Amino acid sequence: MRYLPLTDTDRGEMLARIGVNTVDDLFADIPSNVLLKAPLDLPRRKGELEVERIMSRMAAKNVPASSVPFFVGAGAYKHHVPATVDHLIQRSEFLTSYTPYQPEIAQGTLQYLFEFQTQVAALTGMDVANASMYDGSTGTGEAVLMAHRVTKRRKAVLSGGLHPHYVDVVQTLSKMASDDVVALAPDVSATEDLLASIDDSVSCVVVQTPDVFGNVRDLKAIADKAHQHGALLIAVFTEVMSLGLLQSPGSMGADIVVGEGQSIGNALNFGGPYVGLFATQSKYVRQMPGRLCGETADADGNRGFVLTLSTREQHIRRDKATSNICTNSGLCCLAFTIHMTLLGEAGLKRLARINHANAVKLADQLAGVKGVEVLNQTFFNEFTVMLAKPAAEVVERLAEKGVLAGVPVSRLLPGAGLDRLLLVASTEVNTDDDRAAFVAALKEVL
Amino acid sequence: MRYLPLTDTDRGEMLARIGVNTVDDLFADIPSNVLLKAPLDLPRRKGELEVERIMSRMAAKNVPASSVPFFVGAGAYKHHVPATVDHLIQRSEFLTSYTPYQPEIAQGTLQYLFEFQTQVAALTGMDVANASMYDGSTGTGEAVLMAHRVTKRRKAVLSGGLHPHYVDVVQTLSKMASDDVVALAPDVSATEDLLASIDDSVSCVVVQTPDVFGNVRDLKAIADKAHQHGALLIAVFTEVMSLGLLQSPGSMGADIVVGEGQSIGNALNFGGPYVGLFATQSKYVRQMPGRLCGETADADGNRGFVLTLSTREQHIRRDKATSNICTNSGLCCLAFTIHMTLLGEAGLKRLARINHANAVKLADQLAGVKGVEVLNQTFFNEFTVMLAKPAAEVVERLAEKGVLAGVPVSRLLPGAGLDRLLLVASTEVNTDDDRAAFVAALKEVL
Amino acid sequence: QIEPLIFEIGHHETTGVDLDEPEAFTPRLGGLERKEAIGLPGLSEPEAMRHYVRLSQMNYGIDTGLFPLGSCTMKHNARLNERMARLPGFSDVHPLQPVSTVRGALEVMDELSRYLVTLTNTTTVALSPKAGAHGELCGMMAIKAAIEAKGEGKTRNVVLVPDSAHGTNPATAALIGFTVRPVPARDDGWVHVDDVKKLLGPDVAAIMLTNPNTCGLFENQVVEIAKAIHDAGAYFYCDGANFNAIVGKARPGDLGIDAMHINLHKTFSTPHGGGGPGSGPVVLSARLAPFAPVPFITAENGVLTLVEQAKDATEQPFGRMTAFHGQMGMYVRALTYMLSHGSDGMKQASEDAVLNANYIRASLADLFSQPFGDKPCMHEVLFDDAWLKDTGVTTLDFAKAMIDEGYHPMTMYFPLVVHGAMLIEPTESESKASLDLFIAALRDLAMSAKKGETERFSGAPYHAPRRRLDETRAARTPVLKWTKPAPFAEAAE
Amino acid sequence: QIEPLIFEIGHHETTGVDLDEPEAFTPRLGGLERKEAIGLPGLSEPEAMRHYVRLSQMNYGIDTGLFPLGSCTMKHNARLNERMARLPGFSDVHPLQPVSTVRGALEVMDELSRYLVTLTNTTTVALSPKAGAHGELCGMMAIKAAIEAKGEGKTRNVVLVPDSAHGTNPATAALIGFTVRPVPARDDGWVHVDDVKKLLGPDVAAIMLTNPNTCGLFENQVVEIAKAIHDAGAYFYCDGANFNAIVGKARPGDLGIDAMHINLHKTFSTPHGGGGPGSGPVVLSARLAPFAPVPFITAENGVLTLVEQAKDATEQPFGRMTAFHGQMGMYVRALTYMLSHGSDGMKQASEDAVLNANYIRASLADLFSQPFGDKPCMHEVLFDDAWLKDTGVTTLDFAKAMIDEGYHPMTMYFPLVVHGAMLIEPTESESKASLDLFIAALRDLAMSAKKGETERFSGAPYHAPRRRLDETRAARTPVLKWTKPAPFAEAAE
Repeated sequence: MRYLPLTDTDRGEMLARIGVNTVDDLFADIPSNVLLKAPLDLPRRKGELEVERIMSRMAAKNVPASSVPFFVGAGAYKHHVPATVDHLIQRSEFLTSYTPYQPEIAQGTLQYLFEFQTQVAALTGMDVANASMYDGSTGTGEAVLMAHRVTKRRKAVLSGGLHPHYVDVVQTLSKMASDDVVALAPDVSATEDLLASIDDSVSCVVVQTPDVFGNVRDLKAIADKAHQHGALLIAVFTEVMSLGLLQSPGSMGADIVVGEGQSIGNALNFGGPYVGLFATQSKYVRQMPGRLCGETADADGNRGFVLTLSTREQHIRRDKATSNICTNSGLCCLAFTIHMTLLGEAGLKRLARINHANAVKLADQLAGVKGVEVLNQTFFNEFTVMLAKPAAEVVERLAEKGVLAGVPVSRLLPGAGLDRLLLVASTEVNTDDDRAAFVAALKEVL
Repeated sequence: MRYLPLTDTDRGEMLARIGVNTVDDLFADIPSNVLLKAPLDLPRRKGELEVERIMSRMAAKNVPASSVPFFVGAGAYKHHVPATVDHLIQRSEFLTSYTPYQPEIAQGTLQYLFEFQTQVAALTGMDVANASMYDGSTGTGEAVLMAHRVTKRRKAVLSGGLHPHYVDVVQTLSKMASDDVVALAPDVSATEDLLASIDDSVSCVVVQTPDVFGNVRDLKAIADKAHQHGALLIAVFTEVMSLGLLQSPGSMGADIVVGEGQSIGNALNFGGPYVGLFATQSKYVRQMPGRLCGETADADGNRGFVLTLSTREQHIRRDKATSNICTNSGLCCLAFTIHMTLLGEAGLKRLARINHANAVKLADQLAGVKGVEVLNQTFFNEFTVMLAKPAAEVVERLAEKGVLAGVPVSRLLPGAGLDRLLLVASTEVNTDDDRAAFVAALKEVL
Repeated sequence: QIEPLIFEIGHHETTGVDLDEPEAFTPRLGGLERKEAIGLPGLSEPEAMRHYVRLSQMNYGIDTGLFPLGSCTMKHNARLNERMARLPGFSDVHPLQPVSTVRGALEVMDELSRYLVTLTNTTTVALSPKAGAHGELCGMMAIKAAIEAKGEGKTRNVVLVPDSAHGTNPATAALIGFTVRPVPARDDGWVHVDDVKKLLGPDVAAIMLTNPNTCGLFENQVVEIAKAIHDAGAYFYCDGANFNAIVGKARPGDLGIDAMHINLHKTFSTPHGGGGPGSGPVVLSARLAPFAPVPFITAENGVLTLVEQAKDATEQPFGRMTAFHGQMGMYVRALTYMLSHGSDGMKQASEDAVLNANYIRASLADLFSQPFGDKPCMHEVLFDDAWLKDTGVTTLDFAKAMIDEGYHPMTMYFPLVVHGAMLIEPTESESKASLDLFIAALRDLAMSAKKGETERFSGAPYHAPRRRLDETRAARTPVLKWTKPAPFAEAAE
Repeated sequence: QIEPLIFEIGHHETTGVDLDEPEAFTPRLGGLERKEAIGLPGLSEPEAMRHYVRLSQMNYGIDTGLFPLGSCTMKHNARLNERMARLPGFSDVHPLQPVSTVRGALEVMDELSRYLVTLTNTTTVALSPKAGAHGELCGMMAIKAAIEAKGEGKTRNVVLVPDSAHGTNPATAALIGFTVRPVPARDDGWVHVDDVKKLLGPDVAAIMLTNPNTCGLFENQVVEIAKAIHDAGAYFYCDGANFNAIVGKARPGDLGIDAMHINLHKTFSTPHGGGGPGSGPVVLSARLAPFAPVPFITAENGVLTLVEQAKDATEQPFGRMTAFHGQMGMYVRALTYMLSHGSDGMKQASEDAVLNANYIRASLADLFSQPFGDKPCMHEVLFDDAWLKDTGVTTLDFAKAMIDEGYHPMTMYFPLVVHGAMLIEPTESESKASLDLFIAALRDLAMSAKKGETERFSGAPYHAPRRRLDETRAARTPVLKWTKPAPFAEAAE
């Protein structure tokens, strides 16, 4: 077998040195009635060519974003990632390394994590960032738990603009931990009265901007009210690209900023792996979940980096840990930080402007289609439209015409009476032709 | 511009240090009427996304071998290359290195060349091999020149089974160098009387096996006759995979063995880059063209490798050099040697058997189609069929049906009266479905 | 070998991505445009390429040498798997595009599920957990949901966890409100059914047991333990971190487990990538299956479809673990691994992993000390530091000295139940020749330690990109991001 | 850091490729089956991966550091270009599949030709030459064919070649029967039209002139030389190895060249790959265009098609250079480079390359000696070893000492017309910060040499995968392949 270097001769010699007769002598602790005698009823090994054919056949049944006019968002976005990024993350020394527990031979990983943390802190306008979470949604769950630890309260208020899946993740975790959650009703036009929900029992307010319906939200008043009541403001984003153009959550008073970093450096991957970004203020760093990389020096006085503050973590604190997390999204961080380094400040801002410009163009064009109403006053690269027909049906018919038009709100919020709403995203990958195809197809369907 | 690190500030500072005012001061030697003032009339720079789109659009107009039942050969073959190969040759340290002129920091390249040379010598059954040529055809031209140097004669006899393009390359070179070439008539059934062409004026006899029509040739008698007359036997192959199953040219008495190595490790690439293999006997090594890597030791006594015997080469000998060549097919060698190492002796032999088995199956199936006659008594993975209609026309019609059926002999030998002959290759990539599709389509067309 | 930080070499105006400015337009940002600079440096592409290539050169990976990190399973990452994960049909599809346009993606998930369920003899699998610890959380949530469904939510709130367990086990249990009750360690390395029985009662919700355990042993009383747990009305959560030792040799379902997470990045070789991303699907017994979280896949009239919200009464999903459908990129890699190995190859891989570990054990047994006696281990061999007594060399020193010999150290000081633990897992990816060199290096180091050559250890590593790093300083005065050095900042003003 | 050879670690029965044996069948090999063993070792995939990764770690590349090898143009290799070359529509098409199925491939070749012809202001281009030297051969063959077509084949058989030329120039001319007549070097580094005129006569077929020349200078009398050559009825072959200095700044056609090869791997950044593959298309003036070799591309009614044999009388191809259509993989990379840079980027690249070289020149001029005086250079700067006189340090020593500073040495002892030549080409891919570090390192070394610290040089390199290698031994008793060591062979029997 191509992956198994031992030869039968090797195996024989090794068993002899060990002093047993058969390999099953080494499995003697497995009760004999449980020990499998023959291979399981699954196919035998296959060569590369055959495996490639099987996998390619399955892949061919999906419609890749690049192959069609594509406007799907709602928490994951189609962007162009430079070829350099994917080349570099496949370097053996990055791809096949482990968590940098032995820093002397893991400075590559550690330095990029340190650079990543610095980039994320800058982007979010916060003091410190960790070395990433699984993704934005789980990071949001962790942020709520962290707020509970910091405030010693157990009630979170979730904005109606928070991505419904993020709401679900927080609620699942809170329900299991017997914490309270106040989830406000879906707030299509960003008119909810969040301030009214904030009182001295509240641990944190969780607000997404741009929210799931695309609205850009000003967090300052919410931050003020929260702070007056000893609560924290958790600012969430699902499109990190927006931070290139919008005021940072930190500058608006957020205490914890958490979000999805997929848009920079990472592919759509049908939902994962992605990379959760997580930042906070210095004073809360010891309550922050996740890995942290810190600067130090080696025995020769040379600068070096190590994982640090691990006394917060599960492998030391066990049931007293700040989180059960024991990995990060290493390679996805790396992709993020490489792409961000290639963009640089100038590139990121320009790319964000292009995203916004394309979305504005699309909104204006869609607004001209009979049966379409653009609901947003503000947005970055995604907005909500009200259609004359149920959105799920329209999306399905547009897919048949080769246009992937967006996410029907009913898919995220079934039964909420929002069936005619459609979330539409537009990024730098969309061309005039894409928009024209969308508009034309929509006219036929509506 | 993403590839150019200098900023305008940098440029200004640098000009100041140099002591000139503008960059054009550095181009002062270019006559001013010739110096271009504005960029040429070509498009301006483009981002990655746009370039990808342009290139992908062109790529999409071609039919990749993997996407259809594919039976095209005649000197280049569709094989499956393990993913490991392409991953490794893209390692920065291999991809972006230069000819190993500084061996102390190029041992990676040098060691794989040494391993490559050893593999090629073993495969061909010869004493020594060089570090590769551009491809099989140019290597054949070089082999003829080498034979002229060794024998101090200037007449080459080319078998009618030699690939017509190889014949053209040799003839072009010979004509320019005022050497003689006797090219025998196309020899579909390997019945030519090569021995009759050999006399004391002949420098070398060039014989391909399997020949371009697929016939497996026994070289022993030719070698004997050549040697009796002081001539060399140059054995050529266009399908290196065949050496896994067939007697080596060295064992049959060849003095120089040259051929195309594309099948191991390298993609079809529409004809290039490929990798020419070149091997000979020790006594001729100093007349051999191309780079050679040799073993030596460093100042600490550790084994190391260097380019050697470069006194044969153009950068030392100039107009007295054995060849004007000053590169090899470095990365293609690397792909070859990695793939060969993965295969190993057992894997190569098995792969060659699979190729032969598939070709035998295909030949038997085609023989059952009305209007098709298989001409070969012997073959490895390619053979010639006689069709009831002109082959070029049949191939075109089969292409319309999504089957790439082979190479019409008329494409290689126009006007030779062989218009109904088709060369058909079959490798490990062909499935029962492929063969069935071929047969079915052929029945419709004939 | 010092590589500057991007902040030290990059410029705000430099970019390695060419983009044209959009035509003028009126923004719709509600006046919330960013005004201040972000503070992000840019590099041109050649500079970025060199920066990251050089950083990578300071790393050690499986591809560069043997990586015997116990409990972490650093096996070969086949590049075929990477290639498959990058097929546009997998990498370039959106989690929320119409289900009709992602049937192949669902097929991958369904096929992966079939393999996992077959290999474990369980009923269903929750794919979405993003890593092993996330899988533990998923499994324990399912258990909690099941307990609540039986109306025992208030009373059953204790989870038994052996002292030798991974820290994630107690952390996970505590996270969702369970109280951890430790199962004490025994001097044979096994958890005894008698000890478990003593701790059982109507307050016990579950046991979290790692099997094979973190001492490298298969829990030989696991069937009895499972029975005792079930008899007490509790659930058996199995930490599947070491499943790689027994794939194709035994099925956890046959041992009586109710939930077990599978680290695709360990057992099925998706790359560790310097710390992730992982993937931690959880297999569930019939008792827990109804509580599996959304999303999941079902077949309706033979067509696979995705269930993102529960629809009928037989489903009582406990909720949602993550925004989308989990780590598709890892599913593709793991399935590619499974198709490549096949049932025969996976069984052989387990056997070779165990054989390799025992070969190391047998080859070092005369020099190193084994805490639980000289007996066969599973896929990893555990030594303690008793043999280093009085040498002045610690487990840490020994580990760092291995770096100078060209090896990544083994796992050290884990499991906690063993003093100065050294946990060595070679995996099935190593050849005998590679193991022989490794053994020779460890024997040489061991002899050196016993001879009192302490300098070789206390100052190690000498031949690495960095000498030993000061971790205390890092934790005491944390520097967690780069800040512009003050003098330069002043000079610039 | 010694990595064993595959022959020392592999086994004949081991394979890293899983294949099923075919079903039994009757071979049709005419009894010529191989009987003996071949002698090829195999490695499993994990072993092979590690072997080649470790080998790569002993190499230096552009991605790992500045690579100032004069005349070789080690510029950044963009990975976009690699990705494009691997699109199945380019990499997975056969040179002889029906032309109707490769229209896009022809389009790439046609577009590349258009760019090359525009950049050079010539008439046509022969794409198929496989490397620079092969391109020279192509160009000289076209010249020979043109001369023969004029009936001067017997009489015009001399080619003028300056002493500073690349060795390939005289080698190429000699290969096809020309006699080389050297143009002597002058102490200003330029070829003088007066010297050329003296050598001209009815026997002269061509001049082979490199421009910019190998001394790093633009031939300032090139227009006059071209005129003199043409007036004498001869042709102007330009060695285009240094075209990268003037792309977008001057067009060789405007200078009067008749043929020039273009190293796609230098000027347009297809990777050097440790020695190839290269690609050497040749642009031709109207006078030579009819003689371009097959194959070439023409448009018939707006549809591109491939001409593999000449069909009409206006075409008089001199023959065929190689079996198929040249280096398609390189065409794709070069075209991707050109589309990415655009006309503005290519011009800027030339300017930056020249600026970088002059920056190094100006920064070292006080310490190093310039053979032709202190004047601007093109994309590479040439020093000689006059400044090392009496230091006991040679150009070779100096080069090897650069390795210890983390740099690849510059080109040494070329061009031959300069004593102890050091030819430095930074390319446009280096940042100013990178150049400043390089300059500081060279200045430090130079000071050290002048101070007489000879050990730092004579023993160098000290910090490389190998110390200085014995090239004499390698050439005197060549060991060109691995052979099984005798003692082991006996032991095995």
